[in-house]
Amino acid sequence: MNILRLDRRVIFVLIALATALPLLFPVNLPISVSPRVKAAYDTVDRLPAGSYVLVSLDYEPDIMAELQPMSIAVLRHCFRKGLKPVVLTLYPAAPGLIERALDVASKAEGKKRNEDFVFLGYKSGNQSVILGLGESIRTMFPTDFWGTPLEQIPMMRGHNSYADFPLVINLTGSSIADYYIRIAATRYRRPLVLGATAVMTSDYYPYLSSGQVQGLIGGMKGAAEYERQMGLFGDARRGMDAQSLVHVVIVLLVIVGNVALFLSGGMRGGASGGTGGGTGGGIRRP
Amino acid sequence: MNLDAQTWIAAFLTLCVFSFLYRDNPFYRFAEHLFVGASAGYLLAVNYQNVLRPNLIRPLAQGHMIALVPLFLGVILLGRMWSRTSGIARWSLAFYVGIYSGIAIPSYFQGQVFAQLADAVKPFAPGWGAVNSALVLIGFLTVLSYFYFSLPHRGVHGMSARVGIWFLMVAFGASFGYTVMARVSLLISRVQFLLRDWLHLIPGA
Amino acid sequence: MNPQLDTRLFEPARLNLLIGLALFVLFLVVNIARARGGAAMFIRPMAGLKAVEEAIGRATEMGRPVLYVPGLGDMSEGGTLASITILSRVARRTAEMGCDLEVPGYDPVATTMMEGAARQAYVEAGRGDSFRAGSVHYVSAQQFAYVAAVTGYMLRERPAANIFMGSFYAESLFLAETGNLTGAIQIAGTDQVTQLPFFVCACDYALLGEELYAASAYLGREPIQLATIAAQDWAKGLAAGIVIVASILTALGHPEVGRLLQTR
Amino acid sequence: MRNGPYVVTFLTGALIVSFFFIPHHRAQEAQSVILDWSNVVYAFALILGSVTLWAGHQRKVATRAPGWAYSVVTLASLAFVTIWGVAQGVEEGTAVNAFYNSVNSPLASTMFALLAFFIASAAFRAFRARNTEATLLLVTAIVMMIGRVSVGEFIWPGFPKLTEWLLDVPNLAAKRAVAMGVGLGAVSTALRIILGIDRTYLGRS
Repeated sequence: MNILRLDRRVIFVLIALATALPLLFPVNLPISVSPRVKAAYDTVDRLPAGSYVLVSLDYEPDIMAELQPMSIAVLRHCFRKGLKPVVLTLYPAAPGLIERALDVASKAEGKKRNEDFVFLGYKSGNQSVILGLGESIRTMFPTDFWGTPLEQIPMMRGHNSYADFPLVINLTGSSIADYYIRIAATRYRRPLVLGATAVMTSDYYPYLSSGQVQGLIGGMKGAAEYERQMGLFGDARRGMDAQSLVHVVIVLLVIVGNVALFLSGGMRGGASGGTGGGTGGGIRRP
Repeated sequence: MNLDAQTWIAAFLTLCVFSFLYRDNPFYRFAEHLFVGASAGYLLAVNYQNVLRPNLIRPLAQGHMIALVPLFLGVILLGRMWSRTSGIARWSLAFYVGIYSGIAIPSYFQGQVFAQLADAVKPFAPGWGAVNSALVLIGFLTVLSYFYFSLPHRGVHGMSARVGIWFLMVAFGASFGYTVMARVSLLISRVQFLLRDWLHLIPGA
Repeated sequence: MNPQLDTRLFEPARLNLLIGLALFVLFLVVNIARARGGAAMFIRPMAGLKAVEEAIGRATEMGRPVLYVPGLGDMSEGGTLASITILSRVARRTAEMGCDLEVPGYDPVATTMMEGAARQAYVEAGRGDSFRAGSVHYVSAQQFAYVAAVTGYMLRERPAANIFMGSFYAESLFLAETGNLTGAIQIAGTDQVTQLPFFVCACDYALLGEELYAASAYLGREPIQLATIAAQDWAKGLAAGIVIVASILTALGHPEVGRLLQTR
Repeated sequence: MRNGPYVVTFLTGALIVSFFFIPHHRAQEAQSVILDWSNVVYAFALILGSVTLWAGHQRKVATRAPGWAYSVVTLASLAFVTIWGVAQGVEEGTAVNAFYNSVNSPLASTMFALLAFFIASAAFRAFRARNTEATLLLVTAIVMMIGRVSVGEFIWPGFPKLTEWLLDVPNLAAKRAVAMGVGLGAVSTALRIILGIDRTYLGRS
């Protein structure tokens, strides 16, 4: 028996099972909603029906796992409240994903393109586009994603810049969020709801306390909380069972490893691995 | 392309990559080589469409002779292909490194040095929060002392650096544990793709 | 976009930054003068750096290559600039030992520079003709395509030592775990704080944050380079002083000091 | 002439640093022109790099080196994507875009998803309580992992609060100090280059 040198493929199999089984057989573990997600939900929920919302969805397929369920949940919430989202993206590989999210959300809530929502598509230029939206949406996006001139879309009449939108929502996995905070929230003083990948989220806590951001949805967990708040059972909540199980499996593996180490007498420093950091400056593997 | 065919191709490539977990094999090797070629080509095409066309070809076609400057800098860089002309490329590299060092200096100074300083001198939180503020301050100073290179880690400085290491270790542990969820999210999404979009074993969103 | 064109020649909101920068340059100049004057520059040893030498030695003994991964930063990232200098030292060592060096590049401009730096290091070691054309080469500027190629190399060529120096992102753990599987000695250094936990866990040695920069100056052991580390230390001392004084003043009811550090 | 490139680096570097402090519109316009030029240089470097990539794989095919068949895959995908992307563009609806969506995207997302496995194997191997530092790393990582998922709340309702504390106090303190040190190190490295103290980047140390 040598658990300490367990073939890593055993670990891989455990992780694969812990991910796939809960997706096939969901148990729907309860989750609690954090105040940050609650604040995001309430900000959307408080808007009167018919309000326009500018929604910038800026992520590419490699991180869609965290943000696509979030987009669907937030869009469904907008539709359910009778809000009118105007959706755009600043990433070239994103339109396909957004088209799918809009399709799922609008069908689920029975809404129609160009009457209940508009999809402007992709525009290159990151920061300069975000700045440009403060002046004129039509200059930045002369047509919508499918090539219809904005002039011919009745829903867009009289809506051309931040001033016409009582809420801006940005869901992203990159520093696009910083630009929206700096430009839409700070310069144009628009209420802003932010969604981010889990890794990014804690970097944006300070903007919540400073009031520049009204609500913050972090990663798959945040999306699951949003779904829970809406009473939905979407991809994020489905994923959370798998999350719980994988986390537990890793923790158990670590505990087993340490028990084995203790039993083999390695705790007193007899095993390989050296003294750890702090002596010479660099760090040996702890 | 047919959406079904796209799903099958994507599923095949997904499995090719997953096979890496077992060990290196021809499927992974195929996916790897395909990926390298496709991404290098994609970057070339994107740079042609978004950089060379608007910033070089169009201005030259319209007679803006100033665009000869970047053309010259670019062409001499290609001198690196042959050893006899390789030296001339140094001029455009010198230009390039000057620009980006010039960008780095104020942006690191503002974004990392001053921004952190400004955050570090914010007033202590009231009540029990002050304990946390004090801990942050102690952590900041001890970790900074770990990075003080001109003194050996002995005596008071050594103790402070050691406490700094403890703070670093706690931060690393927290950061590691925190990242697990993000990575598992990505795996869940790939498994969902296989089980739902490809095999239709679980219901749609 | 702005109807009123800005005609100011100085941004007053950045005066504090300008003063700070001037002060830092002053620290640099003073320390370089000290070094030129022959003052001894003590820089504490870094275990990770000694390990680089050992790793190259082991690779030579085993007759296997050294893999140097310069990170996925572009030229505006300090980590990439530091990595070029470190590569030049590593290449000098592999040239002297007669060990094969493999450097897959991510940023094409940085790769071009690294090729020149490595070639020069071989020439300076008197081994210009043993520099293998194509040992420093561009792979892909797409993160995971790059990772696929580098991990493929690790599995097939089995380098004896993997040296990761520069700015790394999510790929850090991918590279380090694959390298661990192949049994290579692994030494990493990055300025990306979010990736440090993974390098610390999966590599034999890790240079943390600023140590990467110190390493780029330290490896040359030239007094003038070391003087720049001393200047950084002075700046850190000053920063610590400012934080302590400002915290005391704020506690006494004078929070103004903090505002002097706000920038735009 | 030998020192010419270093003068270029110094001048462009100093110019870009000064633009940071000069809000005058002409300075800002000049900066964006120079940045456009640097993008052109980048594009040419990409061409240079891709040519060497091509040549390397071509050599493998020509000499029938081991694994040469895989190099054919790289060459074919590189040629296909480059030619179509340059001729037709890379926007939604083009062949290259469809290719990107069915090849590059699933490959990139699956590669990224493999990190979920590696984070588990790294945790198992590295998180061993051998000494104080390693124990701190291990304990915080475990607390963090349990506290992030719903199971944690069942075990002890205080877990989510504890994880937030770990992120907001020790993690913040350490990150802040590391960021400041990195900022200073980066500034000093860039200054060494602009001032000509470090000359390795142009191939002369």
